[in-house]
Amino acid sequence: MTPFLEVKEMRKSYGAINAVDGVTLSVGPGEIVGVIGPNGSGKTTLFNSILGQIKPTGGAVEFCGEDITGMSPLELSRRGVGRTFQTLQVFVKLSVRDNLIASAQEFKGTMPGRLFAKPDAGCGHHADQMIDMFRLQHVAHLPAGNLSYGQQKLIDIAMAFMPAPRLVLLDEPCAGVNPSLVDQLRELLLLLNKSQGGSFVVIEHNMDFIMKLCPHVICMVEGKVLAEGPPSEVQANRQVLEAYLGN
Amino acid sequence: MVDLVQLIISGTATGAIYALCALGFTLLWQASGTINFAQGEFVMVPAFLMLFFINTAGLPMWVAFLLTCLVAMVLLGYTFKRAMVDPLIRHGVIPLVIATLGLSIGVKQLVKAGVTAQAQPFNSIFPDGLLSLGALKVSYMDVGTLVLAGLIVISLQTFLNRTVTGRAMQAVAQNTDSARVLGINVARMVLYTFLINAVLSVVAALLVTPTYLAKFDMGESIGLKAFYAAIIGGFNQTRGALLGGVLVGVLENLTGAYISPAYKEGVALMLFLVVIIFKPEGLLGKTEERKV
Amino acid sequence: MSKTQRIALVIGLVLYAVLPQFLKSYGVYLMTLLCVYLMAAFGLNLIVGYAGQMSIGQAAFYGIGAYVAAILMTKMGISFWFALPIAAIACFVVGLALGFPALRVQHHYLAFATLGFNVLVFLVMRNEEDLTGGTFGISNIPRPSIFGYSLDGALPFFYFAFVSVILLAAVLWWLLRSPWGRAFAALRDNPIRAESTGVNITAYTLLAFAIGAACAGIGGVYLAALVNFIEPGQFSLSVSLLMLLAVIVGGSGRFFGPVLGSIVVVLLPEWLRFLQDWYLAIFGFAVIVLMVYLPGGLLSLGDRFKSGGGTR
Amino acid sequence: MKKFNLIPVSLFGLVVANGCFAQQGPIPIVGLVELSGTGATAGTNFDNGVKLAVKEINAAGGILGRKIQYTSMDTQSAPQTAKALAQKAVDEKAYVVMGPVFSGSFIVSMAETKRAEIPNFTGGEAANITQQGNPYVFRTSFTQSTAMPKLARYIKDAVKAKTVAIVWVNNDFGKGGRDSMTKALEAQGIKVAADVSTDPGQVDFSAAVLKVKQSNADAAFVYTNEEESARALREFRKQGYAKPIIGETTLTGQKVIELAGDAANGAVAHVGLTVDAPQPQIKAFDQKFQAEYKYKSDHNGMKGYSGMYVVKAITEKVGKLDSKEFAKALHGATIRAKDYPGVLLDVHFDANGDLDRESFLVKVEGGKQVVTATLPPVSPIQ
Repeated sequence: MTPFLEVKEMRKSYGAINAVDGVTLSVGPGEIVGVIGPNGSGKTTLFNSILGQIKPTGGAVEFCGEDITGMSPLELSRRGVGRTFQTLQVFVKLSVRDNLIASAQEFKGTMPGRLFAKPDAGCGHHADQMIDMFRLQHVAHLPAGNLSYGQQKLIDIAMAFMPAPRLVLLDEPCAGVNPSLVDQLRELLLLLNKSQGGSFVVIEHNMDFIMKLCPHVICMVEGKVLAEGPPSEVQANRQVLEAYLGN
Repeated sequence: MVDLVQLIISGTATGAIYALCALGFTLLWQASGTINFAQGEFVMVPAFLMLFFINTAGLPMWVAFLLTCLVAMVLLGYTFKRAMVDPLIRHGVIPLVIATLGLSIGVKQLVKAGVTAQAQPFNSIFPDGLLSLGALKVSYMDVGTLVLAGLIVISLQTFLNRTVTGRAMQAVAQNTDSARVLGINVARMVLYTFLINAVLSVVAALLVTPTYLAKFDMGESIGLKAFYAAIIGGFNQTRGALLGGVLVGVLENLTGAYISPAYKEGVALMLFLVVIIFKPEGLLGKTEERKV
Repeated sequence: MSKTQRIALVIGLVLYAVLPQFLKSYGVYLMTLLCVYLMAAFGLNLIVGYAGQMSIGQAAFYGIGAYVAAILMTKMGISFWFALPIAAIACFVVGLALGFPALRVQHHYLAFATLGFNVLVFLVMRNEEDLTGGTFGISNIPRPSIFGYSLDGALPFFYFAFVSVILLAAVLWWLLRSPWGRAFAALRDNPIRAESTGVNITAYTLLAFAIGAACAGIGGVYLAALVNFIEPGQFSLSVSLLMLLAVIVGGSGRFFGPVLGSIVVVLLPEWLRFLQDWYLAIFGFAVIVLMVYLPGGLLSLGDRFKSGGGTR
Repeated sequence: MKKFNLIPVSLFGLVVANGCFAQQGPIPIVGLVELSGTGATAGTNFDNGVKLAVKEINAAGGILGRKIQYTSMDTQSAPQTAKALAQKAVDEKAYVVMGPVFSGSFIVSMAETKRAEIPNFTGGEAANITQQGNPYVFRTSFTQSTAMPKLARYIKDAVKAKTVAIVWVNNDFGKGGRDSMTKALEAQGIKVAADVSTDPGQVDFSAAVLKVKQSNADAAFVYTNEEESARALREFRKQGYAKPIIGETTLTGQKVIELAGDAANGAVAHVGLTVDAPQPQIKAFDQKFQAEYKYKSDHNGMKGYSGMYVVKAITEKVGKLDSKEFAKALHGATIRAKDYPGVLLDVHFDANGDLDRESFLVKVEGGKQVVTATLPPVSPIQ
């Protein structure tokens, strides 16, 4: 199987500190890969480096055989790479429905064409489906900024899936989400994985969530990959346990 | 050749005053993320305060100056910080910028309506006359301005680099969070910055008002020049403000004399625009990476 | 828009249309000036309130529009109806040309660039005497006629400007309800998120900026025709600053924010003339208080009492 | 966009029409004056002069038995504001409009008073104001094309300068003066060695003065507004300029002397009106003005004051309040100070609205204006 996303020897240093220190990983089509590791182990920096939000110091990223190193988030989104954010990143003054439409409309038609398109840019129906799926019907018309942290988190995730991306990088999707919703969220992600066929890379601290969602898990410590493999294996790894306990 | 040197010297003297204002401007920006659009009015107010102390209270110049420094520190330093910057900065830069614009208009009109709309004379602390250095003739006022502004800048730099408090202030300017971790009293250091800005403004007023005359709108020009100077030199660099100020002053003089007095401001303005577009961190500034 | 709001809008418009019938020419002049000012202020609201960019140079475009039209009409004898689109397009293109390099580097630098640009435009207007008339300005700018009907009189020109500003507002309303409007709002609310969801933030920011500039240009053309005379002082940096304050005080990012703000800046000083210079002094300090307690502007006062209702 | 708030249209507190010009009650006269902006000094003086005259006239029973009701409006030194306020003055059915003082504002605003056929007095000196065939404009001071030749003759005969550097302010006033002066100097065979333009409201004159020094001219002619004149004089002093500094009217004004301090000493100017003139009626004005406002009037105060008395004199000559008749009667009229001391000097108006009268050469000595010579009118007043 040819890898879908391939990250080679990714490095990002701030002065003498190597936040990401030579990480190599690959993700296949439709695969869900989990990334775990203690706080400050460089997971989010790795994401930001892959996604063009910050400039990596070294290394390369390939997506579908194309070198995408250092591409801007805009260019990546055009190639079908989406992401969610660790901290809340919704359009606070737009309604939930507009948030979802805004995440998809730019992939419909041309820019001048969209000026004359219907106000919902033809994404309204899809947005309503997504709202149903994430059970946000009762707040669909409220400004996203007025909602609870957990709800905004769900919107954030729904937004990432609106344009049916081929690859999604999820940064701590469960953080701050009501525990009762975590199972539901996992089911949703599995469903989306099946229906849209995209690949996921998930950063998460919730072990239970990762174990049940990801067939393949990577553990990062101090900017390096410490262990890799099926969740049960990684979990049993002595070094991983030490890294977590020592933290 | 003598003309050129003379133009450069008097331009540097004017630029030194711009630099004082620009210095305060960058200090505020570094320490608290404040872009102060009322910086020019911060020069105008002390000018009127000094006039009040001299003419109405009948005090000698130096007493008036010291008293004005004190009042400015309370009014333009402490009160400005507590009443405007502290409650606004959490909303982000834009509301604060808008508020300082409001402050600029408010203070200007207050002086115009409540004090006087007309220009008032203001005596120089330096004598009239020229200092001859061979063919070169430099006015005492320019020499005095350069010496005084230079002293202020050098002592400020010494304070920032050589004293514990100064270094703490620099640490706050570079990274507020790490400074806090290091146990520095961030709030206090930021307050010091505001107080220093107030004093710098008073000195600038002392030097600039004899030529500008004390008038409610005298700050418009100097505020704008300080703004150019800060951007040209580098918004996040103290040395940048100095370079920017002197550059703006000298360029103005040279343009006025050799190109056209009508475009006196033009060359400095073009430099300002070029810097914004091609070197936004300023001539001496460091690039800041975008935060996610 | 709810039903009561629609009714309120219609009543407001009708009142505004009827009121000049009872006013003398100075009153009509002020009400026309408000319409003209609003054209530029609506444009600025698009830039500041909807696309989230700071522009401190709207008066430069106001001036470019006025000067382009005045030069075309007085020196080349071109009709108002051709001068209007030419001035608007000129402002659009200049807006793109200024915004493109400024946005390429760092986004908040657009504010600084517009500030410098305003001063530069002012210098050119004042010093390029052959073209702009220097400090003498350009006088005897004609008012247009429509279908052979002259708009020279104070009332006909008022109705012309009134209808024009409503048309302009309608176009902007439509623009903001299109997917473009949503993209503008997205890049205002969160440019980083917007970029990762495929919004070309550079292109949209530039467009918002250039469209806003074109609105100011249109306003400038009307201003030239209204006053019959233009000179650089009408387009100085302080005019830009006051217009920015007007938009923010009214409520930036709210469609009718500039209306309220422009009334505060254009009409109220006239009404409160007895306050003289104190008016602007109070206004300046009121802006500070407003920023502390009501950063969303006067129109956001309503939100204090009720929640909900998605705004864009 | 779900929100909409009602525009408070009903709040517009604009003046609503209130009938025709009354033939009873006070006479409305409107002053359009520069109370702020670059013209604040000139406008405030002019306004105070008018107010003083109005107060005196009303105390003495008014004009034709009716009191004057004077309202001043601030043009902010901006032409478009002046134009709008001129409309307002027309709306208020002013009998006469006084001002603006600034030529640039006046040229724009006079179209409104012309349309309404209301006589309009200006303090402006720009030559082109009276060259446009407007039958309703009248001056309260010399036009530049009268003043500059007088001064050029002085520069040739008394200063004996072969070359002159001109520093002028780039507005209608300064440009007009510079053009008239250049022409007048040429006529006297004097060369313009440097032509230095400065901005209205300019604060820094170091480059301008350096340029004058570089030119090595025998004298400097400075033609700027009050505050700028003071800043220029200070800069001349600062840079140790030792040659004669000559001006027209503004350069030696009271405000300039006050602002420039010692730096004003030695400056020479031709002035149309000065409170230091030896005439008793001017001395009397000086005292009354100082008693009223606690400062010394400059020429603009005298312009406003004498202009108001011209209104009184001509209205009494016409015998009724009729704006059109007033304008007709003033063209070609001569008013003598012995009949109306308030006009200060015998004055004659020509068919364009330009005036002619005696003028003075003054020098600043020890912080005071000193009259060194009285120049006769261009053509003797009959």
